[in-house]
Amino acid sequence: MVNPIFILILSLAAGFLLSIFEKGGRKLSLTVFYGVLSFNVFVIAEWFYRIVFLSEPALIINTAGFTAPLSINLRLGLQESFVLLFTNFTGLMAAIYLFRKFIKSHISSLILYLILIMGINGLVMTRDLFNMFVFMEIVSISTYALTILTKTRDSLTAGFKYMIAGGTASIFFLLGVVFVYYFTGNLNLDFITQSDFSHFGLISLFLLAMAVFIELKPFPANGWALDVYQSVNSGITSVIAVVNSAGIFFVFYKISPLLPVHLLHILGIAGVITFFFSNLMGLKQTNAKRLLGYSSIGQIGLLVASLSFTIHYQTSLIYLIVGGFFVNHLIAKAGLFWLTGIVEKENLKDWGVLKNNKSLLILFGVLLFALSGLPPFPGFWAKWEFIKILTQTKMFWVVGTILLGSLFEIIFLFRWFTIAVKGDIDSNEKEIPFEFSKLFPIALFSGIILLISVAIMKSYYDFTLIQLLPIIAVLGVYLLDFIPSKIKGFLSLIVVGIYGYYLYPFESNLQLFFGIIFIVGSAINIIGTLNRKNLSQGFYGFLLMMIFSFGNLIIAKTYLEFFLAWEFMTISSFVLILRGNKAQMASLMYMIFSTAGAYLMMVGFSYAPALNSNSVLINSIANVQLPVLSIILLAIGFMIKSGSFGVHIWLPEAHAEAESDVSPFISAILLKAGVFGLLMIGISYIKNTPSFDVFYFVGWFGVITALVGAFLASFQEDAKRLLAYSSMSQVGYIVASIAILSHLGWLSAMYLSFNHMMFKSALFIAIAGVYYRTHTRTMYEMGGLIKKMPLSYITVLISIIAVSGVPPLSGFGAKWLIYSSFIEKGWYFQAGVLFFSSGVSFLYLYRLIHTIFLGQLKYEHQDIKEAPIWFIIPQYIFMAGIMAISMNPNLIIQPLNSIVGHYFQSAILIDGYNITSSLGNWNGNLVMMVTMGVFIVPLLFLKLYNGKTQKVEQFNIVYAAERPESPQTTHIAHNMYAHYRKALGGWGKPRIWNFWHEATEWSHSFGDFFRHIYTGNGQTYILHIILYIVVIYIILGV
Amino acid sequence: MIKKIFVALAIFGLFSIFLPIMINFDFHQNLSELSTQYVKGSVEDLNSQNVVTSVIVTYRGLDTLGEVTVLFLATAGIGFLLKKRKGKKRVASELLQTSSSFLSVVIIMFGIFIFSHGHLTPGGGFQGGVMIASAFLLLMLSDVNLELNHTILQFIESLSGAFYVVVGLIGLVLTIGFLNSKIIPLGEYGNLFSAGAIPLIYSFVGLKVGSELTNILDAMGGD
Amino acid sequence: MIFALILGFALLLIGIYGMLSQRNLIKIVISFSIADTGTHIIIVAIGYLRGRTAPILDKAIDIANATHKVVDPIPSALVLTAIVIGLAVTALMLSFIIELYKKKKSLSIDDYQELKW
Amino acid sequence: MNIWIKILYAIISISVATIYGLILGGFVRKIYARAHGRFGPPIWQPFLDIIQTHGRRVAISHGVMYYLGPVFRLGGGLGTYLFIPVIYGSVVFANFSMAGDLLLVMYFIFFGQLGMALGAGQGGHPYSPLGIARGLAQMSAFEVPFSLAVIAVAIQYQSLNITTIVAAQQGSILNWTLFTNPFAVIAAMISLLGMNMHSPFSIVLAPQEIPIGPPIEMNGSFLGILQTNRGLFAAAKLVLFMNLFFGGATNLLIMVIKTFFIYLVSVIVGASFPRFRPEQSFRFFLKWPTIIGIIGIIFVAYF
Repeated sequence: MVNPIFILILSLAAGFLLSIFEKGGRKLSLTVFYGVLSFNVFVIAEWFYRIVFLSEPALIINTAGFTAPLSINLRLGLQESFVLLFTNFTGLMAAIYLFRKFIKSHISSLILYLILIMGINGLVMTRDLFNMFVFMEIVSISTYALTILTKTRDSLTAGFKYMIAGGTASIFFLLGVVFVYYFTGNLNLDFITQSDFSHFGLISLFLLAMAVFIELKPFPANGWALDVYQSVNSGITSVIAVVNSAGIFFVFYKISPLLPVHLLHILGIAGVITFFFSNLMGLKQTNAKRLLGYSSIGQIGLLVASLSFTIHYQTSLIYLIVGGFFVNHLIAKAGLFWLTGIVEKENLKDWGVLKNNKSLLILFGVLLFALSGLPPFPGFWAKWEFIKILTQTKMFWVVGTILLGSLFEIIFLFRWFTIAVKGDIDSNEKEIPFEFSKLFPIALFSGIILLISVAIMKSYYDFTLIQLLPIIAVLGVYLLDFIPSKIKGFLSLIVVGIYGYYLYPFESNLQLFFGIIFIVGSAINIIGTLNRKNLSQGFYGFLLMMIFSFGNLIIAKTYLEFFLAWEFMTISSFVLILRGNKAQMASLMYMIFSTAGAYLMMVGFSYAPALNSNSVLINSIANVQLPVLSIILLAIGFMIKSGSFGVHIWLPEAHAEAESDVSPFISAILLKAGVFGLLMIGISYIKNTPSFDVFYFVGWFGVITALVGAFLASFQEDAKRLLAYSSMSQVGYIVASIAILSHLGWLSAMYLSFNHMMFKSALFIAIAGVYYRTHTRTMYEMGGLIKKMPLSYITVLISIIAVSGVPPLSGFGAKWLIYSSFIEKGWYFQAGVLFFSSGVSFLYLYRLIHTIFLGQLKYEHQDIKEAPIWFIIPQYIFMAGIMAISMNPNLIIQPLNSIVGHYFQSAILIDGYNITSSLGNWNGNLVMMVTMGVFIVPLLFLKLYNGKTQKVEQFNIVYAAERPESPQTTHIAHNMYAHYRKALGGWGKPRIWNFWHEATEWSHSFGDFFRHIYTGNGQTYILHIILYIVVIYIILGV
Repeated sequence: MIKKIFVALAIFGLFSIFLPIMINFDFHQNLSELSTQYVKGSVEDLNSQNVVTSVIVTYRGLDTLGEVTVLFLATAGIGFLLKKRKGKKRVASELLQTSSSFLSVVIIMFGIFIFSHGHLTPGGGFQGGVMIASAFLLLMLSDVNLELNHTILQFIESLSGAFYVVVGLIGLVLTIGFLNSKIIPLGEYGNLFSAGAIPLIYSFVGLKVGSELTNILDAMGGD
Repeated sequence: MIFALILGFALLLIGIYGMLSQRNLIKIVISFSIADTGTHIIIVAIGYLRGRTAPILDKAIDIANATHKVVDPIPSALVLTAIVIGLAVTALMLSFIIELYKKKKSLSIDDYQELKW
Repeated sequence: MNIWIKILYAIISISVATIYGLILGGFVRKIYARAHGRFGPPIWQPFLDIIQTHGRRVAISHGVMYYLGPVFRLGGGLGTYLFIPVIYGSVVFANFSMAGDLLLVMYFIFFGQLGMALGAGQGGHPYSPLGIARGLAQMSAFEVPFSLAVIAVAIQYQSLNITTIVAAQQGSILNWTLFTNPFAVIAAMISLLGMNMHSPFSIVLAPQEIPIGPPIEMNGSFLGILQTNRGLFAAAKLVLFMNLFFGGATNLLIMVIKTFFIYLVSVIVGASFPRFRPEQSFRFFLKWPTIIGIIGIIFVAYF
């Protein structure tokens, strides 16, 4: 064990002597330099180990042979050692990152850097206020000097602005310190308590706090920081943004016990405001490093807020929240700043270069996901707990601001990410040079943050392996990525099988039903992906992640587990969608809407009362009375996921632009997650009804969604968009019938969910096959394919009959149940709307099958073959399913009847094949028989009587007394329902789309407006600082 | 115009923050018990006449070390920033040249006296250092293309700093605390060789400050 | 001695006013050091006790009840450090200005706002 | 009861309905002719047509779906008819109504239309999809008032079972839905105009625009089947309306009379109005009849 004061001593000595070592060559000085830095890390690491694992007491170091307060003393407790370990390590990494720079640059840069790190150590350890000032100045001055490590005019300007701003702040700090001495007669934090201050003495604390706070870059007094982040060498920027911020933040942490609560709260709110505005302004930013700067400032604001709002809670929670934000932000930010240094692209638009560099792209992804506070990264847990505290203390404004801010952050971060993955690059773009010294730190940090995440999950929440499974899936498959994708496909099929088998015992009733939809449905759909030729790297990892999170959704025991699975589901599906060729915009929209929904759910869950049993959520939630607010928020969250009207605009994009063998997962299965969620609320709803009937409105939204979806589908030219809108419409039915909250209603909801899973998967896979052969999704470019791909045609035929609800196929069961339930419930007009939409659904269904398979065959499709076998197999598995439940509806009605029976007493009577409701009856089997009969009779007649039929081609027709000139002109397909659109008139306009578009525009222009306060003039920045202090003082006064 | 108004507001705001302090301010009647201990301790423990010095060099030695470091950083930074370039300059007057040449020697002597007697008289390392630097400034002004020997300056600077740390270290090795000035016998009260390591430390500080400031002036004088 | 305090605050305000209103970089730095000096004067003023002498215990004062004779040594100690630090910062600022001037041949702060928004 | 007897009864009632439907069709053509001041074809003309079409030596087929189209169509007609109890209390004419309720019938109507649309689609003639597009669109429009009316009936009789509905209307003429809930009936009758596709709603088969639209490519016995179905299907729809709104029928005679007058309504309208443009027709159905239908629901549900 080495006395940590040696960190100061050695660094200083080395610093003083480096210029002499330099005489012995740069090698020597570099050795000393890195030696000392690593020595620091080593010393602190040991102490951290001792304190955490051997639980040794905090170490107090007195100087000058006197005890405090006579002399200055240093403290190395848990917090100090943690922060120092982090800062020293980051410092070392940044130094390694800067290795090539340090080889060439002036020796002074080494000295400055060394002493900068030394200063941070002192700053964190010292307990003496004035000594703190000295160390702060050491840090500042060395930073000022280092800003020009790469000397450009910009960095000089930024450095100067930084200096005058910092100087101003330090004046106030000095004033604060001496007045603290004046009022308390002491300078040592251990000997000063809040009670020592007269009311009038608080002014000293105010000055002190403000000086530190200004160093933490609050909005709007932070222009200087942005310029520094933008212009300074990335290595140094990372040090400023991470190491310095950490140090200063710790100073704030040290003095925070002295600060009166109301001041602390005001600073907390200021932090929240900073978070919000910096993210808002980030929206408009195009310069990568400046963008990171905005985000950095915002995150620090959030950090301050989290500290000042949670300071009175138990320490473990504070460690999780504040520590979580701290680690998450700083690690991610350091890594990203380093990346900007490697990529060397100022403008975000040029970041497409990352496409060619998988490893960098992956690192970028990890850090970016971490930064945006998604699970499993520490920021997620911190945010979850923090929001929980804020919600339970009813600070809804703060919650709203924070979440809106993080939504903005998500927007610009993921816009950036999608550019990096999908953005276009000019061909003569040169490869990014590989520099180990630069790549190593980033890789290490990405690894570390993953480790920390897992550590939190294991130790704080003691999650089992099953919750970790999604992450393991991604990492595991990433290691196996060299295997050809077919094998990977088979393997994942097996894995899913095992997983399903493992899950089975945990499931009962409702869970089991959704287990079948999620797991079995996915398994069958995986067969469709076996058609992939290339390696398709990363695909199966995220596919498995998604499937596992479906499963975890079902068996979740707590709100958190549910939400975690939900977020994993979002992430994985986002990545899967992003894999599509033109999916940049689509996936971004998907991410934004999903995140918004997720945040609403987060608040909803945190506001919900605690569960008092440890059975699965879907059972235990029945015993809690959800407050109306959380019901509303949760409902909206789930409806966003299920593409409800008003928030549906992401749905067609995402479902259509995803790779054609991914769409079935997204559209046929993923949507059911929202359904599951709504059912979950419903279960609590029926047991203890809230004061305000939320589900009545949910019901209306459902039916309107059904209608709008059907209409939109009818007006599409793109087959997959058509199917996507059809899904929207179908899920609208489901949502509406859940909202009925009756036995029949839920029966129909589940029946339809199951059906929809089957026919929509089949349809999407069939279209995938067609697309695979014709390379187009635009329907009017096809036609007459029935003879080329008969099997796909049959699938589509059966499926659309099932969708439309025409007897005898299973679809009619759904219709029958739905209408019966609506009329029984007394929702007559809703039922009317549903009749309308089911009428409209014929339009798009006919359009789908006719324009692709019937009508005229195009020349270019003269010689295409049937879809590949891997597409055919799953289709026919689903067909078999549909036929089975059409023949014998009891196969599904009976089990569903008993499942729903747990929540309502049964409203139907089943005897034999006959199902009787309070209104009417339906005998699926008899219907099937009769239909067979009435179909076969004319057929036989035709066969027998009309033997001499003469086969002719499609083209053999007479058209306006002429032969038509070409298939293109003879195939009536394009804009098929123009007259209907005309009839709808004003109702046909894309109002919702325009609304969201306007919203985007507005938020961007707001951001643009606010960021104009950063005039770039250093003087104005000082003015901001002064005014800021004044304003806070005034707020404090009143 | 808008800006002027805001500036006025800012200043007025600050004024209104400071006003209550100025109004309600009253001087303490007697020393805070901390400084009382210092005054006592300076005599009893450290045997140094100048309480301020003992506070600076011993009790709050860490500050002083930091302070030296700050100055050192400034030098490093400026050296990092400004590469010395020789330019054509005006020639100093005859009077200045002759006078400075012997004046500077006297000044340097005085500077040395100042920092070596920091524990007895007002003044100390910094003051002394500054004086030495001023002497060199005089030389530079008088003889424009004066070439200071940077190697020597650097050695003085680095070594004096290093020795300062070492002196502090001895205390640590003797396990009586870092920067403890009792590593040397305290000597007889009021003598030059009293107050333990204080004069020693102050001499290092003086040398360091002197050389650093000289460096800074030299670098800035470059053009 | 209250005047010292007032003077200190006055200098501080003047300095800050200068930093906010002067266009010339060098003048801004000068204003900064004025403000700094103001702070130092305030510190010294705080340490002052009525009718007492500097805390140098030579023959002039008897060691016995020195504590009733001398002013507070701590602020004096602090101010010394503060002064040096201020000096260092000012020096660095000036050298930045020199470099800026080399790059753009201008001393007006308005000419250095390429970085914005 | 023995399934064979059931089938026997079914055959009987189907043939009755078909014959009646065809005669009705011939009669209507007569009326039209007279309205236009022509002499017009004989009443039994439809039978002649069917015989003639079946008599054709060659029948051209464009492919499997084309071949199945008419089969679907007739199947749809048969099924729709078979799921309706034609005559209240009669065993012979009870058909297979026990298989399901009103909803089943409503949705089975689509069976034939969808199949026909597909068949016509494979015909490859541009007029077919044009006609079908119009047909589907119009169908989706007139389904709205009709379904509203049906909902009103369901509310009124608390049942979707046709037999129950008819039973509820027995006794006095005033028990008919026509008098107990006129709004619903009006709405339904207007949508019947759409279903029967007489002008002003004859946009699907509009001879001058898209010569008879969907079945344009149909020939020979395919056409024959379609014509047969036209008779049967018309009868089925009329019987359904009679059951829902006009108190059903206790014997064949009443059935004939009632359905005849129901049909007469659309014939008269058809003879006296010019044809709508498609979008006019859709808009019409989504406007007035719908409003009336809503009133009908409010009328029964909340008064």
